[in-house]
Amino acid sequence: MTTHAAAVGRAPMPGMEVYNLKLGMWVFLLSEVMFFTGLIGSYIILRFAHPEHFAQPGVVLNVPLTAFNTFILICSSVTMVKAFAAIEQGDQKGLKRWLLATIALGTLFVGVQVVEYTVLASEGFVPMAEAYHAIGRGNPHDGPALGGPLYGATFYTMTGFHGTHVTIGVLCMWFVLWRASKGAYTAQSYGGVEIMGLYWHFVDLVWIILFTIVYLI
Amino acid sequence: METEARHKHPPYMLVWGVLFVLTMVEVFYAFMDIPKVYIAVGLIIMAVWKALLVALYYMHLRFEPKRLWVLAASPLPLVVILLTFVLFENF
Amino acid sequence: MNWSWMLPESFSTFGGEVDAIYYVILWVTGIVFVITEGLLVYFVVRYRHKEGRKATFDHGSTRVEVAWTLAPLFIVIGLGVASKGVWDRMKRDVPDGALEMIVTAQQFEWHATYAGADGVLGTDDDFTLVNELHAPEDRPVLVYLRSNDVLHSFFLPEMRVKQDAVPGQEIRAWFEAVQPGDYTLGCAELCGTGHTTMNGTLTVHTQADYDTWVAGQVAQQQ
Amino acid sequence: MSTTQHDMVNRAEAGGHHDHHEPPFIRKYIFSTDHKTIAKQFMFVSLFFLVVGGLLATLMRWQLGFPSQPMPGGGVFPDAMMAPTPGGAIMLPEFYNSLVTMHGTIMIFFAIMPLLVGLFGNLLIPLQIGAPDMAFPRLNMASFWLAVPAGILMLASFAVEGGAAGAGWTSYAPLSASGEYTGVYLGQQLWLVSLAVLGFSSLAGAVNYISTVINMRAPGMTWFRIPLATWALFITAVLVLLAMPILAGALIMLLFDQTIGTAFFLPEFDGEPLLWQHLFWFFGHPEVYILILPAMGIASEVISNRARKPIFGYHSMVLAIIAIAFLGWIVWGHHMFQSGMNPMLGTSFMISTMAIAVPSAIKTFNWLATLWKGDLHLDSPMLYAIAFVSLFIIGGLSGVYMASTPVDVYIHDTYFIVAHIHYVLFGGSLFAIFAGITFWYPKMFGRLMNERLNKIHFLLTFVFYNLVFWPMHNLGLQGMMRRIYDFTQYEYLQPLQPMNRFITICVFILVASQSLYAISFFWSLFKGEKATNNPWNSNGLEWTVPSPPPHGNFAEMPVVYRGPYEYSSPESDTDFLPQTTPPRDRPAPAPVPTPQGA
Repeated sequence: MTTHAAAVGRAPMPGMEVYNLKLGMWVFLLSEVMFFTGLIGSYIILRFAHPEHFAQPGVVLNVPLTAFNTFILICSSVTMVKAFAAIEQGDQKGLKRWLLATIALGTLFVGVQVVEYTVLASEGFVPMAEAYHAIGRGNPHDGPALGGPLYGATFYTMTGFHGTHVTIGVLCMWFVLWRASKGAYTAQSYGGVEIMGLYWHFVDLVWIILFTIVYLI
Repeated sequence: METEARHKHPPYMLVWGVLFVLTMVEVFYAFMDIPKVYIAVGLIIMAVWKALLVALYYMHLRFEPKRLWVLAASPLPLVVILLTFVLFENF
Repeated sequence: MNWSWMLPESFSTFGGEVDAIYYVILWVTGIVFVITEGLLVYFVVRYRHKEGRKATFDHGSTRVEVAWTLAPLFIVIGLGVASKGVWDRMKRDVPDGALEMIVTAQQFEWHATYAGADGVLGTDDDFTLVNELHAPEDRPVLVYLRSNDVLHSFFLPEMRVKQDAVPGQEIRAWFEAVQPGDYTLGCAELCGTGHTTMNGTLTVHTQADYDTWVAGQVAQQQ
Repeated sequence: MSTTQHDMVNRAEAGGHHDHHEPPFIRKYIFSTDHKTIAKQFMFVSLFFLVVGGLLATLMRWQLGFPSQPMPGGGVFPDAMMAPTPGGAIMLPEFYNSLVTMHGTIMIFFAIMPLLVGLFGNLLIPLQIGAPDMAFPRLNMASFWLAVPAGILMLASFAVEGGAAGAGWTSYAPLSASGEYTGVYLGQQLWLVSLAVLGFSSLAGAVNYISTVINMRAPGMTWFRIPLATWALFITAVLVLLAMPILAGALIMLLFDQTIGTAFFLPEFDGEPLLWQHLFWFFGHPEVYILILPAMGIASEVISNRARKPIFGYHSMVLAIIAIAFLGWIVWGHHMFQSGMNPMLGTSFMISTMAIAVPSAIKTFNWLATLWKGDLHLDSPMLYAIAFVSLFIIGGLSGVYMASTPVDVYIHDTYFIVAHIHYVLFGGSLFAIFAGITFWYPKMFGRLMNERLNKIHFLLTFVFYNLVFWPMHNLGLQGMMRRIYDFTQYEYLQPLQPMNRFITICVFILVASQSLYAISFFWSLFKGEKATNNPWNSNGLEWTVPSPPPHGNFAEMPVVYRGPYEYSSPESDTDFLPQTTPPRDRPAPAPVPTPQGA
């Protein structure tokens, strides 16, 4: 085949040295970048136009809890690369173990987020403009409202879409685990694990940005 | 499919450590008593740094062919364009 | 039927400049239009298939490409520079000493609030009219444009003024009429079911007439 | 693993699911993963929507030509659309606004875009680059089957209480953000959901096209040997990929405003109406190029072939496509000159907008130069393609007026804009679509279209098209606003009545004459002249395979030796030189079977 390509008188292959699945996942992730750019851009417009709608960091939102959650997601990225490294060596057991760990951490992340949402909602921090009355963390319920409805709307939209991505990731990970349990991946063929990893790390990457913008600034 | 570098095992745990430390630094830095601008700029630099670490090591971008770099970087100018124009709107 | 490519007459100070740019563009695009479409028709007739005709084997020429990249580039740069000055005059540099009024748009009416006899907005002698805009001649009029519900667009065709009214914002628009008379006020942005009925008149008075009119309105209000 | 083996693996993955025995009917025609079948599915569905959109336009034109007069046959519409009066049914303004909105939405998202991207993207990309199928055939199928429910939702919105969305195809907030302002609640929400679903469909398509072009090219098919149609479709896919998510985000935020009560765009709670416009046009301007770039590619293909002459300046054509695509991202503000946006931004957007005239001019001059000293075969695809060029010139030139900010103050939101967009989208894109369908019809169905019917259709369409849209420039210059239910409400617009009536009558003829193309299309399916593999003596890879091509396309992996437009080359005895012809001094290597054929 190489001789054949040489006969054409040009470099051997026009394509990238990347297999289809991986290329497709990267291309898809580019569109995800734009999706979150749209959300972050909206946040910036709204925040600069109405700074009074946004409370100081840590007043309404629970930063320590979310920092802990960020830590969980970073750990889940490590377990994911461990799963990938395992199958690269043909280690089936390691693959399944690390995948399961990633699923557990991902689920924990979503669980913490649900708890966070519930507490915030009980403190009057909701996306609905008319019902918005955030009193801040641990303040008495008759306190003055902190920030404004744009805060609630942007917060829930941005973190909510990220949470949805994590949830979808966990579901896909169950599928990968099921395939792994049937021995679908080998040291030579592990495309499914690799693109799962790409998606998962991307979701982690988005969280790193969102955590900074939404919670800390 | 493989390049030599990846077989040498990328420093996964080291990256994890850096990410962890940076997150801690971010959280403390955010509550320091300095002008908001410094906080924002510092935090964004750290966030981008962390994001780059994830992309380069966990997503293996460091070990991929150059063309994939180009592909992966292609939306970034658009991100910059949208955000700059959007910022302009407010000044 | 009016097939004219002329703009209707304009009656504001910057109207003439806008029209001038329009006519420059009309000439430039007109010439390009005639040349390109003419060539197209000529080629189609001249080189249509006949027995024995063989096309020239020609991949193009860099020199020609560069030429017809640069030519339009210079033209559009010229148009851009010409447009920028007028644009800044229309939208950015509001002249001093303008007569101020507030125009509030809502479905499907224009509410114009005038300063009254003291010439200051926000005082007791302010008065508001619906779908009636009055302005003196030869004096800049600065409109603070507001909206109570959705987007509307404040359109004075004869003054070459168009500015969207955005709820939650106050946008400044200005013009200076050069001739007394009745002109059209319309809404150019789809604003709902009654969009089409959202029109009124702009009456331009001489300064003396305007003062009399304001005095009459103030008297009527009290 | 060597890179060449890699390519074989990629091709095997794409073609691997193909089996040798005949698939059952439902797999072959309904849930097919074959890119050619999906292309045809997209074609039939979007031609249906093209008809729907055209009929909506006819209704709209009735109201404009004969304002508030009873419409013949209007009685069949429900009372919520047409008010019954003793003299007959008269159109209501609510319904008129829905027509404006739905005509725009359906034409842009459900007719032109799927025709260009869904039909030609699917049909041409694998065939022109020498691939057995798309990189992800099942994702491709999903792309089509997401578009169908999106279309059904969009049509269903006519039937719900309150009628279909009535805030224009741009759905400017806050008019679109709360039903209080329009009386349209569910209709607007369906509009949002439908477009969001369609966005996923387009995204799936875009991922596929990009991966396919990058990874699945035949040996020898270098970037600068790719036919311009595929180049344009590739760049278009990049635009879809990066623009659609922005729209999706905006749609979802608007949907939240409508349903759960957030206030992103509602000023009563300090939301920002201009935010919607920024997001919409950051998507919307690339979208405009999504609608024209493939048309340019198709026109280049047809013109070069029918002129029997290499396309003039192939490289600059490719670079112009890329330049237009990039500039498309930094000009969105020119839709917002009068929106209350910072006037400083207005100036910078004006400059970037003017800059787009340059690559567009390059393309036009190159098409003209391709015709120069050619051997023009003026059959119907060529006529459509030439019409494309001539009308695109008009649409491009009228764009210069809007780019100039001071002039735009006057013509913004008038019929001048309506004329401009139709010169680009109807005169431009749709004529190119006619050219493309006619040109590749033999490849799709194995028969040629009826030449005589097509020529009559071309003539009628070209004449009445211009009679409809040319005078709209003049209407706009007289100050007639767009999206206006009854312009006679304005005294100064009343003299425009005769011209509006003239336009309306021409629209009726224009719409009616489209039936000729439909007749030609369906007649030729059964009675058309049988086509050979290469009825147009074309150079592209798609013409080396049978018409229609079999499952898997290429029995042997094609090898490419030259660019796609070597017409009338002295190297050849005939006036064409297929891309697969090896250079004279080098014999062809032994054929390599494709993996799935092995």
